[in-house]
Amino acid sequence: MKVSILGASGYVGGELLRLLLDHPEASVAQVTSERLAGKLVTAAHPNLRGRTTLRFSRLGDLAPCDLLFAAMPHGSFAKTFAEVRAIAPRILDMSADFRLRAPDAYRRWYGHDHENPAALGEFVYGIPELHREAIAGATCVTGAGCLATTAILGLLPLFREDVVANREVFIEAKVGSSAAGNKESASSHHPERSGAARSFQPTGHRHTGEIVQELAVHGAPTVHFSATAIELVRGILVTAHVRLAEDLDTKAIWNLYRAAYRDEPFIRIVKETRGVFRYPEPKILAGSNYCDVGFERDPHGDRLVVLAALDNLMKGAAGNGVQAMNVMAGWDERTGLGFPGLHPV
Amino acid sequence: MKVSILGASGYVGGELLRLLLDHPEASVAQVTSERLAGKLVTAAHPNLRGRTTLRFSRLGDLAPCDLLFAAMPHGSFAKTFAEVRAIAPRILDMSADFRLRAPDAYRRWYGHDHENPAALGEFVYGIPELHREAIAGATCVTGAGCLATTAILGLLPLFREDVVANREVFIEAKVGSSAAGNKESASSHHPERSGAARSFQPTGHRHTGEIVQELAVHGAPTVHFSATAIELVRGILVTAHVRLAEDLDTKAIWNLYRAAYRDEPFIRIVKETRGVFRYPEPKILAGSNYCDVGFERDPHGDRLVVLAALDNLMKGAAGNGVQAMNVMAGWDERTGLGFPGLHPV
Amino acid sequence: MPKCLECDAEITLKADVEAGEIIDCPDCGTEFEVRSVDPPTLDHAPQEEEDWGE
Repeated sequence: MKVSILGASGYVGGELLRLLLDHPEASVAQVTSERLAGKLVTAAHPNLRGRTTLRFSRLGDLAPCDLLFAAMPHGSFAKTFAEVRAIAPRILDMSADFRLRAPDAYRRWYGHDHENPAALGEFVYGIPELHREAIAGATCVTGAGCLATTAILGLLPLFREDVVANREVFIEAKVGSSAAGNKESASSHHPERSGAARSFQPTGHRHTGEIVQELAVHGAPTVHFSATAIELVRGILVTAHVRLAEDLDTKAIWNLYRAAYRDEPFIRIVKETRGVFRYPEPKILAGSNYCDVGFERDPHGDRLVVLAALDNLMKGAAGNGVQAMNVMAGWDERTGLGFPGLHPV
Repeated sequence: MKVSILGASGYVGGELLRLLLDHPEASVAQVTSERLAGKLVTAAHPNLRGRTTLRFSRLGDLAPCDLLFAAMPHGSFAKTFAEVRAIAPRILDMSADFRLRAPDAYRRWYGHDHENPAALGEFVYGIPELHREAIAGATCVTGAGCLATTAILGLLPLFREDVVANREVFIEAKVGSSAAGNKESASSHHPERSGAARSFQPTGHRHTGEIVQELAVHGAPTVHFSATAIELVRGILVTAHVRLAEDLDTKAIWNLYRAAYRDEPFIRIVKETRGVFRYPEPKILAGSNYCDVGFERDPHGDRLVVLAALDNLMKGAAGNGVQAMNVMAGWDERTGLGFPGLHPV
Repeated sequence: MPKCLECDAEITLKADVEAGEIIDCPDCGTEFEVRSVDPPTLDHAPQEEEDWGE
């Protein structure tokens, strides 16, 4: 299957390229970057040295292919969607442009009207653990926000069983620097960013809209979200608090999560009573497509703390994109996504 | 091919297990740990959760297999070698016990006589870039020290061409914390180790013996070695200074390194004029089997600075071990060693 | 098949398991002592408190 990447000089584009170069079924046709057109891709992705002699093309040079990934800056793909639509029968957009189905939700969380509201309904929200069947038949799929993906996968079983009091959840997400992309800024300058524990968005984080949309299984949830930058390049850890609507003990919650995730190749339930890594932790997931989910029941009341971790560039972006591609093409979902992560790392 | 690991609870044993579990030709028979016997291997190697239900065996339970890796603490394998010798026709020792061929060199660098000097000659020094043919026919192969490997691979072309004045080199190695193994100590306690730039061995580092042994292509070299612990878990960067015996300019040195390493699958010459990662750097090599080599010619004199980087647990240990196994078994050397490393990371 | 006392996972006992043996749960790693083999019953194994907190 011939695959091209529109906007491949960024971190997500580079991670897609790394995965596709070693994917047994896919062959990389073109990868575009207006800024780096003509340059070797290794200029932006040094880890791929010796693996490819591919050079960046321009958007205008894109030839038809079987599947087109779009990893453009937020806001750009919506403008170019109509233009590139004909290039490939299947499109997988990694940007935030088509994640929210409702135009008014988009206005609320992105502060302006959507460029192309008509096309909003064309895209399937591309997390296979949520919408596997719809993705299989879709021609347009959108990736999800990395923080949203982590929170959603951690909380989904509880909202599916409707056991959350008032459908209300308080979520605190810790995230690494690569989630902000490869454009440097004053706050990403090493002496300022190193060792950070920085509350960059205590309220109003855009990914909240996706969490509300995807957890509305039995009715709209109330989602309180905050995000903190921590000393990591890759990785997200979500710590979510809910109050249980029913008196479920630890065993009942284990069985609820087992029932939901037993057959999922990329979700592991991690809650152990010994060892250093007892709960989900992003450090050992770097480069893998896993989302580890865990929890702890507060014995003094009805509170359940849900924990979830992933690599924001993998299950939070490119890895999930390749997983969705595998679903769309009918291949084993694990194809090309076998790297288990490193320890120690 | 049935492969077992003797001493698999450590970082090198865990990395071997990770590679072997996904190796298309090898199947893992038993992995031993006296301390964790009976426990799931994921208790020591959490990154392998969901990938294996293997449990640690005891040394005494080791059944015959085709190839036995030994990843025991330094000093232990020499004692058990005779006992395990019959278990497998091929043995690959990752410890330091059989790296130095000369008993007196061992005494000099390890401060005591070797346990089993007679067996010293049986082991081939297992870096394929140095001794590919000998490894192919060997039954006993020893891995190399991670710092030694980095320095040797960086400097080898110069010593093969005998262009180093007085065969003298000054080497400064920066290394991550995982090279000291998984046993905690006062100096590995996070508040003490984090952010370190710690001269832990300005002189007398044991790996010097191996560097002297392997660079003695045209006569014994004079090796001045120092090691500094830096803020990394995985990774080594060697910075070596030599004075050139001949007036070689940058192009001549490029061609000298190309001639030496053009066909090597795991060595990349990295010396670029643009981009963030212009010289070899360990960060983007974590998990990969690459050793990146570079240099810079001092325009004001006859000094050449040689740079080399690798992942101490991969090309510096387990990855090199699997590469040597591939050579011994006659498989493509890259088998099971395809991970390119991550960026950003 | 006995169930883990912590997480309710099914614990498969080896055919030659004996009373007094220490086994661990594959899902949550908790250690148990086999109190009896037939019927198979488990007790929490004595656990030295690991120093793990921050």
